[in-house]
Amino acid sequence: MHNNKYLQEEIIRISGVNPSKCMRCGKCSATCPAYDEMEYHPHQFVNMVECGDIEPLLNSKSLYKCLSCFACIDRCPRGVEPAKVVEAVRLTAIRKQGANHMTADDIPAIIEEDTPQQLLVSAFRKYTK
Amino acid sequence: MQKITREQLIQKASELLENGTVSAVLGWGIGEFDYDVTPTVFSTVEELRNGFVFNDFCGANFSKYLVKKTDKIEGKILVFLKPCDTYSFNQLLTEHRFDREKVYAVGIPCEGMADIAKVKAISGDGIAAIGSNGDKLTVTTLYADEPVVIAANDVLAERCINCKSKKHVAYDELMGEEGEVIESNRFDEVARLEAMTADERFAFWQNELSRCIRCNACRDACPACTCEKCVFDNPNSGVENKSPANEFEEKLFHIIRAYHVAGRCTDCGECSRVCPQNIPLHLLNRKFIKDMNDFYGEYQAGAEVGSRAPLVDYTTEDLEPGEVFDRRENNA
Amino acid sequence: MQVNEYKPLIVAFCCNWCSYAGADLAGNNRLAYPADVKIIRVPCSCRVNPMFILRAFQRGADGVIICGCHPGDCHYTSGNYFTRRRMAALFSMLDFLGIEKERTRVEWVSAAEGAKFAATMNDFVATVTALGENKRLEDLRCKK
Amino acid sequence: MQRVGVFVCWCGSNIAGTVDVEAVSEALKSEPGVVFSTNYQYMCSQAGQDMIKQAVKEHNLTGIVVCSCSPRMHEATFRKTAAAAGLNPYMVEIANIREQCSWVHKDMLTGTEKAIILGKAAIAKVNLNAPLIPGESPVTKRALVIGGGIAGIQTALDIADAGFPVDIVEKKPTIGGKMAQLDKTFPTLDCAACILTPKMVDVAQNEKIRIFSYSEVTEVSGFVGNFEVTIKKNARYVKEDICTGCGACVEKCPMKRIPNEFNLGMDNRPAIYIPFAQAVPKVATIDPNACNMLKNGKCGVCSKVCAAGAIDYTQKDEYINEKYGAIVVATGFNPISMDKFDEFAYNQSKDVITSLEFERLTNAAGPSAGKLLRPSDGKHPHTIVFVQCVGSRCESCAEKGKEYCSKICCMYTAKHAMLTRDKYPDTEVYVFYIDVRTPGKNFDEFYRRAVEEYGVKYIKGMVGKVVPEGDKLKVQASDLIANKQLHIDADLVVLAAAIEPDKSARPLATMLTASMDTNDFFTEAHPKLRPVESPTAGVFLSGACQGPKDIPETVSQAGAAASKVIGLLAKDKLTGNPCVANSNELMCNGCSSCANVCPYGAITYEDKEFRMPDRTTKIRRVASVNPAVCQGCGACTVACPSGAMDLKGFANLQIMAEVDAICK
Amino acid sequence: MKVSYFPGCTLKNKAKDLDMYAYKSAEALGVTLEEIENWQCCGGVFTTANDEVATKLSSVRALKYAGEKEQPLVTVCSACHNVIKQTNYAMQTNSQFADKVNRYMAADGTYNGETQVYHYLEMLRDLVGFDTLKEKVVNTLKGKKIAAYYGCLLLRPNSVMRMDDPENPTIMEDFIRALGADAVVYAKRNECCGGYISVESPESAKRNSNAIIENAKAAGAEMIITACPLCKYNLVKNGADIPVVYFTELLAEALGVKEDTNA
Repeated sequence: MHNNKYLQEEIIRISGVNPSKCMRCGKCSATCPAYDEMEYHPHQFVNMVECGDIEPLLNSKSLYKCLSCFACIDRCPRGVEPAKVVEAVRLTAIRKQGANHMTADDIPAIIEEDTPQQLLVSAFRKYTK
Repeated sequence: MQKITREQLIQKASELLENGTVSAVLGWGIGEFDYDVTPTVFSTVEELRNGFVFNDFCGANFSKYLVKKTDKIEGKILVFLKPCDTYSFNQLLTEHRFDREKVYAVGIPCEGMADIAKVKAISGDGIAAIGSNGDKLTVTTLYADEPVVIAANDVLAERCINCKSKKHVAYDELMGEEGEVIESNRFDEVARLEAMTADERFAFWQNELSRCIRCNACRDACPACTCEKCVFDNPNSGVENKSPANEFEEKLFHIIRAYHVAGRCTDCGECSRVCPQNIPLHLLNRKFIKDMNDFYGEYQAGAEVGSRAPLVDYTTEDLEPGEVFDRRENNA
Repeated sequence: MQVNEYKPLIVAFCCNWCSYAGADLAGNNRLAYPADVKIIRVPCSCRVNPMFILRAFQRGADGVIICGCHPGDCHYTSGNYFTRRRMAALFSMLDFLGIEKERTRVEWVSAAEGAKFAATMNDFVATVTALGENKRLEDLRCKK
Repeated sequence: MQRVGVFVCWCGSNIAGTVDVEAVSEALKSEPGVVFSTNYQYMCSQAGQDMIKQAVKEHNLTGIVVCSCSPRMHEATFRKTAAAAGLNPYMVEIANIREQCSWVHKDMLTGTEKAIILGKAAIAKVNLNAPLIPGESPVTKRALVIGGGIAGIQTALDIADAGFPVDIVEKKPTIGGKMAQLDKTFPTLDCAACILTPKMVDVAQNEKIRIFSYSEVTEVSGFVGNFEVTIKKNARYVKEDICTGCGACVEKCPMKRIPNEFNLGMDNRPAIYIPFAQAVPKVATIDPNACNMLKNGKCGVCSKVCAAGAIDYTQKDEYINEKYGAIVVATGFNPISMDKFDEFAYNQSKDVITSLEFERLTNAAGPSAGKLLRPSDGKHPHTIVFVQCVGSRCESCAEKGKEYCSKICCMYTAKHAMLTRDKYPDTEVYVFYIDVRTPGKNFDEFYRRAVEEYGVKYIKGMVGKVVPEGDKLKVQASDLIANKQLHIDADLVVLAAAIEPDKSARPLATMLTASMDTNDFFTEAHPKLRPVESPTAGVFLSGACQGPKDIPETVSQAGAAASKVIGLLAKDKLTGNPCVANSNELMCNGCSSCANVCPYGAITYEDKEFRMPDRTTKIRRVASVNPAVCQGCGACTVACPSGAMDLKGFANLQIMAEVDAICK
Repeated sequence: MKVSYFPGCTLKNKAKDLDMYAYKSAEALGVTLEEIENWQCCGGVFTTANDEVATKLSSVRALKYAGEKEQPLVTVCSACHNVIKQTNYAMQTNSQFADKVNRYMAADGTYNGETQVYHYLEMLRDLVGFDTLKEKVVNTLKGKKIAAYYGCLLLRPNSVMRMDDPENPTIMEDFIRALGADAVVYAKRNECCGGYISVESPESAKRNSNAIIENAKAAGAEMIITACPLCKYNLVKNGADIPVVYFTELLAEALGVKEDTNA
């Protein structure tokens, strides 16, 4: 397992999360509505950041599956806030040049008559830098 | 100008001496100068006639003298109490400092006393005589041809300008009319200092306290300072120092003195009256009074016998020491 | 960090029943705080005479902290309530004289709060260090 | 000035690791009064103590300073050493250079510097020490036990067994506590009632024990050996001495739909009730909030049917004052409220229950007569999910839950799971756990049996959400080992709720001036060496009021507390604390400031005659302190403006000398 | 009573109903919604990253604008409310963040989180009062079985949002009851509908939305109300077979101002 200390510190800084508070109860993953979409689950995000094992996360589609519904944040007994870790890793990934997960070109395929602006705005905020 | 005259007081005292109600009179005695009035014990009518004075300089608060004098005299002692003096009188009773049975207290009205420093500031030094006439003082000096006439109100002592009460809270007999507790502005100066920055306050007090010569007059005149032995005179207290040994000492002395009388000080103002350096020592006491009023509710020491001072009392909901400052900042 | 690092002198009066034990607990758990803090054990925070505090400042202390039991938890029922009033009045007076209010503090630390004890001391030392040497209490008399 | 000996302890490497002990003993040699200074590996050892005794003789020491661990640890040890060497034990001062120096500072230089300063302060103080002789006070030979659960019962029985009278105060109508509500007990699966009720009967029949049930302590004053306690006996509107417990009133009471607290509200009881069949005392109690007669004067059925004439609607709360030599706190625990954990749908479905409710559901005397039936529809549940650590092991600053491990849940959940599988083998049982914690005799074996013999499915992971839908509870959980999210349709969900101290503990602690931790558990005098004593002399701790405990632990702690109480009550006199206030009459003004702040009323005034310098005499009012009543807090010393009041052992001059030494 | 009002992008387009009914109902309740001048999009999602500043400035401007008028800031859209409330909280508690923001805002003066942020529902509960609301109901909805759908944005993170108990909220149920209808309580009312994931994996949003509808229906719901355009979109698009309406529409109906709006 590769320990990327720089990325690890960067993610801890951006998220403000202390992953060593995690006691491995798995409640975040138990409560996650996007669990089945994810290759790495919320508890794994926390655990892998704690170990410095960041690269697999950066390249994982799981980054774009988190709904930011904050259920894991509110239900974590230790106040670890896994969603903030996911967010920090996601930002680390898309802040690289050309790494936007979604572009304006994708929109026509998505948009329908009743698509609310909110959907596009939110998706852009999440998937682009 | 006082509404009550020397003659009336002498007559009252003589009466009480002669009918045996009292065996001595604690009153103001003639001093070297007209403004230099000394607390004196008179035992006969003749002594009264020769030595008793009552003028605009009779500020001395006699309450404290009762602690020592009541022991020395057989029978009762007559004491004249201005309204402010009666608070000290009660406070000392609260602290069991003299036997109430040995005192015959006569309340007298007071229109405010003059501050000799203020008089001198107008008349100049070398005062030979001061006469009183209506609301005017006539000051004869050695160096001026004509006597200087001064309005009594212009030379009123600070504590009288900010008089808190014309009401007597204790007496056996009252001369003249009873007054009322007054809504005074006595905390304004404290508030003004509070509104300053810490640096400004520090500069203010540095200027004031640096003049202290540790004459102990404030302590000796203070009706709350009646300790059998003052900690500053007691070699076993660990803080004995009869004169300041270093720069810190006055401050220690004045803070500790103010702290020791906190909750017991009636704000009679004797400390500042007797200070030869004109240090506004009463502001320290008033600060404590103001704070305790703010923090724990209004309390006037001596207003009633047996009341419990804020510092020997508590509630479970008192504010925290750290909150004192938040509170002030919020109020500001 | 400066070469000539300023080290404040802090006197901590600790109640035997709570904060002194809290300090012991901090020790047991190896929770570090600066050595500038020197503890004096008193039976109750209400034993602390304002004179002791002024004395400490007079002799060169830069900060004085009094630690007692949480209100309601005094071993002697009411001692800390008196402390609370006394120190509120005293600190307000020191502030009135223009002396930095940050140099004095009262904290309630129980015997179980080792971590709070260490955190309190770290914070207090940092505050006093930022203020620098205590001059005002010594210098009030001397006009500069 | 004393002749002071300084003894610096290495405490192995505990002190010597961060403090140069040699340098400390050397530096302290030149302090005023010091005639001897040395250091040694373990001062508290026999050899160390002998070294001190030897030095006292050789150097004619009059004062001793030990630089070592906290005085809370070994002050008593070194005082005994001093006494053995012929010194007054109060001529010893400890400089705490371990807990408050070597253990909190990392750098040798600063550690050594600070240790020297602390040593100097102790020397400055001991130079002003004076021999002190403690006073004596009598011991009231009666103990009070607050709380009538298994902890209180065991403590009371053990104390009574030694021949001392004991009173139990229990706020509920019966003793028995939580254990009376349990079905079976781990790890042996005895029936709780079978082992508890004989003890309850023993209590009832023991001549030395009085039970104040339906009562609470409202006021405590005094001190070790001499507590004065006010007990409020709540009106139960039934004459306890006349009621035979026949139950006729209970049967006839028309107000039948009051939630039954003994069954945790899962069934109802009448307004007049006896909590359970084996209640002690077995007398009825009228619930004043439910009784029509008490509320609006209409009814009176119970009074009519009571053959003994025990009903008394006019009964009033009664206050009893009693003296005790020792007090044992046994206030126990409760499961925390599940209100804030509604991701588990406790408030949304009757079929989500706590483990204690599960106990009642499986108890033969419970609401379903021991049959495991769903509270919602009375059907047999086929899939049961147990969730561990609900509210335990949460972050300290969390808004819900407790920071600590509740300790008993792993074992009772294993018990529940096992018993369910044993009685109803067709039931699927899942246990979601974070860790299984089973340290205890035969505990882990018990848990393994649940898995291996009974086929309970233990899954490492947590439940995230319970969704009641139709007659199912949809449980969404994680399986961390399989790295899967599980969806289980359950019939019953059982939450292992964290336990917390009873709410009555906090006000009681205030009354007793006994300290508590941040979770409201009582603090013990020493976590290892004095686990059943509170730091307040004469107050002892029994059971879960001190921390989560199972029954075996509770019973052993109850016995330990009893033995401490017996040790105390066996004494005729107690030596007091000699560090008490005393007033210097010559300086006292008699102003009453000191008496105003004294919490014990230890200060009185008398008029005394004094000879004055001028040969006259003067009568003055002066304070005097009753040393037997004074506890030595020192509040009076600061209230006194003249400095007449001082505290022995912590005198003004001593503390100022410490201040000076530190600030030098 | 006058309050500042932040409508948000969707309320001026696809969710015009939500906006219009909010205006009409407020008027009927004696509350004037004063729309923030030149408001800009809130961003739709609050980025929890400590180092994101620029994306939060529009929220700060709205907050500051309300603050200067000494009015509480009211939002209707759950997303706007979440973003603005979280931004305000960050301004109050994260001094480093506030400092950075204030440097950007230098020209407009500083802001430190003084404004109070209310969701429209909170406004009804805390400023108007459900009892007052009850009195103003003209068309009682008696007998209707209505389920409230909170979604995630109104309640979480609870340490910031502080609207209600995040696991067992009652504010919308109390609202429904105030209008005279029966509130249907179901466990999935605070579970996420899928949000913007419908861009990325529509099946996921469908699964989540369906589970919510099923749960509500199983509990007896005949109608679902929501405060969020995206929630409504997901629930409807994924085949809700009971009506999903904005809570303001229901409110307008009960207050008898719905027809007005359509006219």
